[in-house]
Amino acid sequence: MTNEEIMTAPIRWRRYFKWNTDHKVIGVQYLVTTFIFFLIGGVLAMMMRAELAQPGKDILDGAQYNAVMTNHGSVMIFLWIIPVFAGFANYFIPLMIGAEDMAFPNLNAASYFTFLLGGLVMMGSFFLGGANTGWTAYVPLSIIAPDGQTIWAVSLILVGTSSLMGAINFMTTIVTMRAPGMTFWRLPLFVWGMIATSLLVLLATPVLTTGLILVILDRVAGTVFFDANAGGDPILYQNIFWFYSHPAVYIMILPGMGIISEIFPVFSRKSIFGYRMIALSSLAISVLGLTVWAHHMFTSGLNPGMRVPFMITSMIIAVPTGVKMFSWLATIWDGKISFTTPMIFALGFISLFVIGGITGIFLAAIPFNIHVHDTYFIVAHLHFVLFGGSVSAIYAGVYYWFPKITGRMYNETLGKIHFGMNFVGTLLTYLPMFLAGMLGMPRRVADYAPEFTELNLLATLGGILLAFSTIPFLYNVIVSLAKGELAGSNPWRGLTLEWQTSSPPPEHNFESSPLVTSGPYDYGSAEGAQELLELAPAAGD
Amino acid sequence: MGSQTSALKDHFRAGGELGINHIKLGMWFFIASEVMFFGGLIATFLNFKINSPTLEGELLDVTLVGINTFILLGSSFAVVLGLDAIRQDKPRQLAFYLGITIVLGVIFLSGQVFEFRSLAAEGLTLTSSVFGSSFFTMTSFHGLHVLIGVLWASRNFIKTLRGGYSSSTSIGIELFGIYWHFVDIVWIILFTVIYLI
Amino acid sequence: MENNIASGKTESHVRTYVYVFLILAAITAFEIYLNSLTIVQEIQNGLFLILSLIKAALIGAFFMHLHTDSKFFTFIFVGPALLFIMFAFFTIAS
Amino acid sequence: MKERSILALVIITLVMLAIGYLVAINVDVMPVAASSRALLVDDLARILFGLATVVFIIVQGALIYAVVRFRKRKGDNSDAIQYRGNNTLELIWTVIPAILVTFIGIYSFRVLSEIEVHSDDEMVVEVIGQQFIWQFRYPSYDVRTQELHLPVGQQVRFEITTLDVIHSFWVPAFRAKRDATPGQVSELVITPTELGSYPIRCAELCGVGHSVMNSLVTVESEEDFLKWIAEQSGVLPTPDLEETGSIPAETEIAAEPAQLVGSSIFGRYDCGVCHVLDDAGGFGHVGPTLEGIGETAAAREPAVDARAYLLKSITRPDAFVVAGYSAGSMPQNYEDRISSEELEVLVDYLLTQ
Repeated sequence: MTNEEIMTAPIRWRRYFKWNTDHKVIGVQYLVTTFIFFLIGGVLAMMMRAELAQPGKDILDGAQYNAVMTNHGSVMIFLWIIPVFAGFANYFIPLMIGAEDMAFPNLNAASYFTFLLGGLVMMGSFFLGGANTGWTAYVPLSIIAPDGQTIWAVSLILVGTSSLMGAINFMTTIVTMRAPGMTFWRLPLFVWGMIATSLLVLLATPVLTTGLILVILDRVAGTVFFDANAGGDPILYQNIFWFYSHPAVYIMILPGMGIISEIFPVFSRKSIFGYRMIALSSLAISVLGLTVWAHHMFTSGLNPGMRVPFMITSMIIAVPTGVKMFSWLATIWDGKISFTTPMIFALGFISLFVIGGITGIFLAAIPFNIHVHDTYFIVAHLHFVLFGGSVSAIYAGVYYWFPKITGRMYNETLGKIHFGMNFVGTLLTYLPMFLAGMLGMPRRVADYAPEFTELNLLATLGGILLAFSTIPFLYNVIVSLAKGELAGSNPWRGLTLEWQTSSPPPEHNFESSPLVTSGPYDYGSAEGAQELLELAPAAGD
Repeated sequence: MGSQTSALKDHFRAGGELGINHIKLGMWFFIASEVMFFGGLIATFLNFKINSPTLEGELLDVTLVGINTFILLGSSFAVVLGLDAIRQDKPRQLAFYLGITIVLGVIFLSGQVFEFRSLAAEGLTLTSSVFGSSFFTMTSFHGLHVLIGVLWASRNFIKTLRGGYSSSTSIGIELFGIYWHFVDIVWIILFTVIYLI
Repeated sequence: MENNIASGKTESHVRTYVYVFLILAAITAFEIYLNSLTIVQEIQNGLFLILSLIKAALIGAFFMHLHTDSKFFTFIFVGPALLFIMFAFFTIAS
Repeated sequence: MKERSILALVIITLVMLAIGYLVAINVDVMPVAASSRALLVDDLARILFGLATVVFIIVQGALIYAVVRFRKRKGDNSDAIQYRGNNTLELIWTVIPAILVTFIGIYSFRVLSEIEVHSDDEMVVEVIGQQFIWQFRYPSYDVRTQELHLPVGQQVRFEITTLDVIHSFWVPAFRAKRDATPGQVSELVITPTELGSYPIRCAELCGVGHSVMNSLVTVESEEDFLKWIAEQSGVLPTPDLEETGSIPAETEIAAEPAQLVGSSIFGRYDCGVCHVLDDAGGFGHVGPTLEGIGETAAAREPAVDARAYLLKSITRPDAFVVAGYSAGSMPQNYEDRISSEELEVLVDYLLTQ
């Protein structure tokens, strides 16, 4: 569509509220719905921080706090960080590999509506007494929890099935629908990230479904899987749960890393450093990620002899992550960096994620882990990796692809304000938690000993700053949607395929099916810089 | 989206030219996730069987279940003959084999129900013990998959009678075949894990 | 094996399917017989595991056409099975 | 490689090592080290912090240097010089982290095997977790208390079990933690080295009262420990109400007059976690309901009026246990924690229910 068409084409809202099989519509449906759930999770987080600002129970009592804390965790993990990347993948995988749509369009729409149903059911569980066992829902506490726990488990099965459908779709599309010339070694690194993620979703999510079914049966049908008096085994639940949940944290970070690998070359006008090493590191992380789960159980009833093998695999997995970090640094080295908002968020990702990554190695060392397990040190580690890492990458992705999805440009200054507040807020909120954890503050407590007052006060102030940081972002998105100046098809002069078609892309993505003759980041070479698309002869000739 | 007649003769191969049918690939990815789903259930069963063994194992009647295994093997055989028939453009023979599959599937399910009832009579139920819980959960989920297979076979049966399948459009039967054989392999593993070991 | 892109007629394989079915039936019968014997538990279990793997491989290769289709399908099927074995080992050992 | 850059590289690595060493020596973020294990874990922590600082400075430094030096000059839209890979560099930043991580792994393994060595003369203490209190049983002395006392220097093997859900027995000062898992006994080996009182906290979410499930471990000399044990194993001490025992520092809050309202005292000492009393937001079912306790208190124990019954039930809960509830599940140390004025107001408040 030419620029005039974008100006005049009414934004057809209705198709976003119906069963639509266009991968771009489903992508936007995912992005908007998950962002709403992010705000809900944020409100729950603010309730927790308000309660924890002062020692003593002043706002929520024990049961309410546990319900708020559980649903903060579940909403943020299962309804925001995992599905939002399904949104990016839905929108950009076909565009990046030169396909017209997903391999199974109807399965794609079904995956969105299953996710939506799962999200609403989880919200419903909140009013039925709410799950109050933390997102990990350890047995036997989750067996004696109020009714909302069963509904919560059902919603997780729905959301898990939705992400499974998504993964089947992404893998099939990437393998069988790449445009001519798009070999595996010419795939953009975001697509590599999605391959590694879909592999993990395919292999780990069904085991979570099994675990949840066992919990539901124990709660409803009277089976005795986890009833210790009848020979049940709570450690079995922990093994099943963490076999999914550790790969889940890689499902949450690998697409984010993919987005960072897309942004750095474009804004430093320099090819990615070590393309194959980054692609292989993603796969190494996803394969190794399936073998490390018991490092969450070092202090549990796990048979002590089992801890050392998992320490070894947990240590090894730090190496591919390190390779990616250093490759990114080498990418911007000697580059010509332009400080647009996506680039700043990507740089923010590096500095925040490195804190999370290093503390991860701390946690792999068993003696240190025994002291800080289930304390606020863990809360700080996970938030640096997930909030500092994945959410910075998501923000970077939203700003980077905003012109492509809407055809309009966002406001740079608002974007920079948003980054400033977000970056400072993250450090202010989560650094004090490292200290509180090591000094002896357990996790998931509604109240704490007086000695932790200042640290928690700092964290609450940081939380307030983070809450306010979403305002410039929302304002920026809404205003730019209406009045942002037109962005044209390739505002960042990127070389990946999605920038070679108009923004927003037409119904079938490309005027003529693209023919790929060079890699995704071949800057500098004459052929790379100019228009990539050579019109392939029409199929009929 | 047939394979692209691209002028470019170099060895860069597009997805379409890999010779992989994308529907079948999607089915195989689904089978991979089903392997892990049953994997979780079998790991649970084995965990209880090894870590907290009980005497209820003796209640199980291997010969009855052995016959059931034959029945499921037979139905797998019928399905593969049906697929072979449709590839020879013989829809009537496919319908016949699908009919056999449905009948054998129903016999298998009734065999399972019979076995469950006889075990319940001897006090082994879903809630009686850890062995009972894990045994019934695992076999019931497998039974559910057999039921879904029988319903899918009936739909295919009707579609075949209406001439829905021919030698060039037999992908639906191939998918059903992959699913049915997978359910049969799961039963073989269950048969070994529960009754033989 | 001729190239059988699923379009157009291909010659029949009934003979192979019959052989495979008979082998599977024979193995199952042998397993039931083996179960009635009382021999060392470990050897019996080992035999059962090997026999069931053979049966699974036969069904996978011939009935599911894995030996004619692209090796990628075999990888998708066998990969998760190995992952399951690793998961089951660590779950039971702890 | 030009000599200049090799020199620069050497200087940088030396500076890094110095910074890392300095950080390792001076970092002090752990609570007091009160057990033999704590000293070893703290050394491991120091080394981890040292290495972390070095890696952190390298990555952040490189990031900031690149951001400052390689900015796009105004109006220069050309692409930068391209290099897509450098095998030696990629080899270096794969091998060095691998070596670092292997070193940490081996060192952690050594520390782990050192801190979990069993000595033959260890004293066994059973730790019983239960919804929202810890109990300790000394099998050799047949004493069961809610406070842990340990002789300094004597190795202790905790046998940790739970009566209901999963709890996690954690003593931050000892750097030791082990889950109490239903259906099994988990072990934990500790050798306390510093005298003093240290908090015990539950680290695994165990329900409504998870944040309240705290206790105290007092490490004392051999004689004091034996004296304390003798006290415990004798007849249950019956200090009359006026004598205020030693008040543990951790949870004593001076009661300002404004707070002397029955329901707020009920809430502040978390009675509601175990007893149902709608008026004060009590919802727990661990103990008997206190609805209408004003009338039923008098009838509970023959020849004991309501006020005396309530006072005794709060300060010495196990003296009279209501049918259907188990002794030893209510904290015994309320007598030390609640001041006498608050106790009076609380009992008055309960009598009106």
